[in-house]
Amino acid sequence: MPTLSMLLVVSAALFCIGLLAALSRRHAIFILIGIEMMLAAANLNFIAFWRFAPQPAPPTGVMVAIFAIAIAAAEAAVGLAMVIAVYRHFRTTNVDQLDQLKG
Amino acid sequence: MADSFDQIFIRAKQWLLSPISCRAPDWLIQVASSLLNIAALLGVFLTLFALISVLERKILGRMQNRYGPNRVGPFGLFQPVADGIKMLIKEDIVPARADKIVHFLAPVLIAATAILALGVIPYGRNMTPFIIDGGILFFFAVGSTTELAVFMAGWGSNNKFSMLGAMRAIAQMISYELPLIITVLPVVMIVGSLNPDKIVGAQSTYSLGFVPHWFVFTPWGATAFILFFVSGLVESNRTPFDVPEGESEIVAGHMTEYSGFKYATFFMAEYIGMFAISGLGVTLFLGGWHAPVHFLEFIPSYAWFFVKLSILLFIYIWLRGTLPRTRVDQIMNFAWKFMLPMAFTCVIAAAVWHYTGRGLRGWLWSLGVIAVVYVTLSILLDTRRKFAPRTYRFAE
Amino acid sequence: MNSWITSNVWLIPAAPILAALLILAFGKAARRAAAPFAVIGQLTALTMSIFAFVPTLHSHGFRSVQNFTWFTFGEQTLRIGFVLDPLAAAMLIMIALVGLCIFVFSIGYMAEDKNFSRFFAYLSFFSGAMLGVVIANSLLLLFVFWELVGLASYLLIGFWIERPSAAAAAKKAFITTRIGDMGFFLGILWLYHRSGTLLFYDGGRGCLESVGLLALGASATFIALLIFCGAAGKSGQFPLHVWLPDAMEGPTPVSALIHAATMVAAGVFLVARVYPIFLVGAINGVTPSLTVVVWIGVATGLMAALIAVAQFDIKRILAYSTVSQLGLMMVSLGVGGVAAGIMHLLAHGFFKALLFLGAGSVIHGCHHEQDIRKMGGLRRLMPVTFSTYAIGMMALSGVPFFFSGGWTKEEILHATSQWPRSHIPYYLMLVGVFLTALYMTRQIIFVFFGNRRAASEHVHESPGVMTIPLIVLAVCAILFSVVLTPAWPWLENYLTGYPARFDPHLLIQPMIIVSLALVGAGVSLGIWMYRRAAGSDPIQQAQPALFRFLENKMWIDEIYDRTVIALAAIAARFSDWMDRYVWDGLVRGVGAIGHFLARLTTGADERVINAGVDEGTVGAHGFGRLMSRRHSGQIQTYLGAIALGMLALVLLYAWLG
Amino acid sequence: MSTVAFAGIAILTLAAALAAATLQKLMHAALSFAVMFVGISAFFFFLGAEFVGLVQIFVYIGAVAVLIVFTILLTRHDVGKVRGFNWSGVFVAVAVFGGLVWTISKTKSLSIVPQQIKPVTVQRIGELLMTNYVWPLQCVGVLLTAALIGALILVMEEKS
Repeated sequence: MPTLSMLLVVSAALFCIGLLAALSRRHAIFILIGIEMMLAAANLNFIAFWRFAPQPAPPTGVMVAIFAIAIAAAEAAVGLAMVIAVYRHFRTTNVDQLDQLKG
Repeated sequence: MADSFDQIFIRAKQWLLSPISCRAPDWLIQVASSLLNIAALLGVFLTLFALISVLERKILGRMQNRYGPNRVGPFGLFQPVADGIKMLIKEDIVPARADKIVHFLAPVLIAATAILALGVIPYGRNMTPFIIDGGILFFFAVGSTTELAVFMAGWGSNNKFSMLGAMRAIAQMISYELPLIITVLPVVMIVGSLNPDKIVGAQSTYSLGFVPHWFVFTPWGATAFILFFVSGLVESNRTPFDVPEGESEIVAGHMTEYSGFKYATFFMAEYIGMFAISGLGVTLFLGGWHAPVHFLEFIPSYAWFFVKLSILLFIYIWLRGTLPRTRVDQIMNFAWKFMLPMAFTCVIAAAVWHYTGRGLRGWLWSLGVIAVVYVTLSILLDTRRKFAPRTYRFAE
Repeated sequence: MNSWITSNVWLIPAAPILAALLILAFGKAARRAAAPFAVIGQLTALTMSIFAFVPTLHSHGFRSVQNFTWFTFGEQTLRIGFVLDPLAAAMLIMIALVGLCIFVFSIGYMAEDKNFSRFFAYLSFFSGAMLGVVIANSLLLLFVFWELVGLASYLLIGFWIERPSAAAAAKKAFITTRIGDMGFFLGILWLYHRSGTLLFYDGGRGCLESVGLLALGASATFIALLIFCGAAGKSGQFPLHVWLPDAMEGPTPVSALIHAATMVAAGVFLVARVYPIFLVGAINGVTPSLTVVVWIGVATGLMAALIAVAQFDIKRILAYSTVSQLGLMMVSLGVGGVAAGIMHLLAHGFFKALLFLGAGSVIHGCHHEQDIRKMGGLRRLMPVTFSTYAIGMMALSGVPFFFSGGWTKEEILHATSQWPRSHIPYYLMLVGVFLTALYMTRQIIFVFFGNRRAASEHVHESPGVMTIPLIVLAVCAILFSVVLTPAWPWLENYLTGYPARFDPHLLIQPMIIVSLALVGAGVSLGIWMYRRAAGSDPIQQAQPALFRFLENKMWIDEIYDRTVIALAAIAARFSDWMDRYVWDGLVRGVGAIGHFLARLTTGADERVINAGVDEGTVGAHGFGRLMSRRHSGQIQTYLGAIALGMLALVLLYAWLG
Repeated sequence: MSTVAFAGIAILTLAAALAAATLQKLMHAALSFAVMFVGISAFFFFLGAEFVGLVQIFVYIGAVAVLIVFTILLTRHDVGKVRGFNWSGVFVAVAVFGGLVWTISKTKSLSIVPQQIKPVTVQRIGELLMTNYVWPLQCVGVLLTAALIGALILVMEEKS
């Protein structure tokens, strides 16, 4: 059985790949994909910490993961709806061109 | 004696595993056992697929006052072999501008998920291939992947008909997935488990020795079963809900650009999906592998399962022979305006049934709940008002 | 069901109030739905009242009390509650039933009014508030509903707000009853001060139970009189009766509701409810407070009966008759005949509603003409209205045996004759009975008999939605007499809590001869005097001065104008003067000082503080410009910055720990 | 054995994630994204949280992935264009990864081996959801409803 730190490294890697997708890709959907990945990495951490807890602990990690999935689903729905709305309005999904909030 | 017949397949599996069972490590035995299960599943259901494909044509033929296939082999029973050979040796055409990988992966994924879903259904006493605590959830989790596969097929083909068909398919699948899952909820609620074995176990007793405690014999169960069956028709794209591949409108929907063995895979996946959804229906509502009356228990349990499955499959075919195709907007309206409220009503009716003591009183109460909602919905959805009686004008 | 309603009796007033809120919530859109809502609400209340009535029959002296804590204020807890006893149950049914009839009648009567839905909302609200008064088990809660009744009556009397007279009448009703309520409120405060509780019944600790009453001591007389002030205001007793006839400005169903079922009943009901307080220290059933009640009742009854003889407005006659009957009830309560008074209240509720609705039907038929001199001969044109009206008239006049009013009046006279202190009220009441028969005969002859006059052209019978409530109420007025007969005094025993016995010997009593003779005399005199009266009054011709005195309501309004209101005007003018010249001057002086100080601080502000702030804002502006350049609007830049910040935090923690 | 399985799952997941982050074709990226979630739910199965794994597949592949491909379809005209790649993001990501790994390696107590625990049954989760977590559950319900309505309103065609 692998140790906790191995799992944490995997989830850190997953997180950073998500970060990479969110930071580097120009398409708005990629940003959403990246965010979902980061959320998944966080979920993995929750489950891992729960599994490696010293005592037969209550399944708090599992519960948090379930709620996180539900919230991530809501976030995905709203996020994708926003992508569609933005696309309708600006005729683009390239986030470089979406800088209306420029100071 | 009856018991040995009942458990004959279990014994056979144990016998097959016995050479390695004392020496090999645990995980190897598990892998071997799983492989045996998979082999058995594939063997049984691919045979059943072959059988049903020819039987469907024969039954449809009878319904349309003609003979079905009757040339290849005795009674045309070798027809599927001939079809299979034809499909295998046909040229596999991939459109030039298709997304090759996606185009290739779609049939693989759709067949794989369809077969995966079969894995959690209890086919007989101790005959559940994969025992998962959340088996029902697994079934639907795997089933929901089908939508992605259909989309891949539609997108990968790079064809307008394919795309439209895929969109139609996904739209109706998503719409009917809700009633499908919600009609399962009352059963899960009453049994208190997502485990298919426990659900079958909860239907094992009999009243007065001959009325089985199947959930289909309660008002909520009967309603949920009908809704489940209709949703299952949609999920497996069967008539009267086969708009995604309605050949008179959009050629063959998302399968337009597939030929040869890939097409056969789609075809197979559709049938396997039908088996899976019917098997789940049998498990959830029709008492699984239990006999309908107590004194018939001596007949092996898997036989009962397959008898019930066959009856459901026959109804599928029967419906195909009877009903015309529904219009797309009608399908969607029906899902959101009727199926979904009725499905929720089933959940409430099941709760009412539970809290009024699961007896005759509960039976009547839940019947009342369902009747009230049904009548209300019928009044609300009455479309007759919108149309005037047809008037004819003749040349004067 | 029965036990359920006794513990949830608050639902009864809740139903009409909910209906009112629904109607108001739907607003003008609900014009068609308003009447059904109101009727259904009232019907629900009636059904629940009947359900609540049933358990009170089972045991004599039944009383079910639900108390709960409203709020805690420091160490004081304020508790309110609901009570269901025979008194409340009987009142509930009467109010709900009469209210229902009036609601149905209103559908026809108000059909063309543009504020139809508002009217029904008010009606429902009124009915609900009155039902609340009946079931309140706390003087405070009763007072709350009491004021809601007042508010509802204000809204309804002034319903035709575009008429100045209606607005004035509403204002008058509100202010006049408020004068009484002031006394009532003082009484409540005093009572709370003495007994420490406002609950009527609280398992022996309520203010109407032995412990609470003992705590009142000598002040009970004053408390009772103060509470009676409120009752007098609502029930239109002598000094405060002036609003009641003016309240006729409201639509006729409102008059019916005010005069029969709700508002005026509240005062009599209040006295009956807190009767134990009146009885504190009673010797032989007589206390100073009750004596006051008797004399005020006598004065009211006789005065109103006299005035009624000389009125020409069909509704005004009925209004004064109501005042007179209320006086009668008060007398009954005062001399100890509580059950008789309440029975008369209930019976009066039915036949007075009947009379008012009948009058409404006549007014409706005569195209909103209210002067009886212009009517006549309606007998044949409006047969249903006429026959039901005649039943109501006979019940009110006290024709015995078959009409509810006769028996209850009999009871009251009987009780009054037994009063140990004086016999004068009894004789005066007899005069009142005679006058009642007289003026009712006068009215019915003017309206329904004789030749057709100006307003009787184009008269038509009212639609079914109006006549059916009339018939229902008429049937009630007759049937109700069954439970009132002395031979089988079921209702009386129900109210007082003893089992009823059937005793046919009591059917004929010597007293009845007297009143029978009086009623007969009144009716015959009326027929003789008015048989040829074609649009003019024979008394007016014979005794013009007396008639003018009575027609102008004994100039009580004018007296009030000259005295109370004039005094108030002088006080107002004085206050105005004080305001202008005394207080204003002071305020101006203070203002001037403030002004001076303000100038001082302005200087300091502008020269000292602003300079610093200006520099600060310039700096902030520059810094903001600098920072805003960093805002590229690119979400990915922000995300990167967040990630780097997070990294820095993680590294910091790792380095520290 | 379990280490081998772990390594296999990790490689599958990270490869799919990397593919999802870097593939040029959006549709392929979305499909890799779905594969990555299969990997993650395999992780969950591996760690004894079967239910979460199933929910993960159910929600992400059945719903979120389908939503993403739908969105791709609806913004199709913008898909084909070639986009630049923001290399500064790579540096940030690598820096974060380095920092995290350094932190993990520095923490000593993490190199533990898990104890045997009983698997969390669906029934236990259900009971917890209905007892200890009933308020979060209600809140999530409200949130999902709000998200549904919000998403609908966002994508509704504006009527001219």
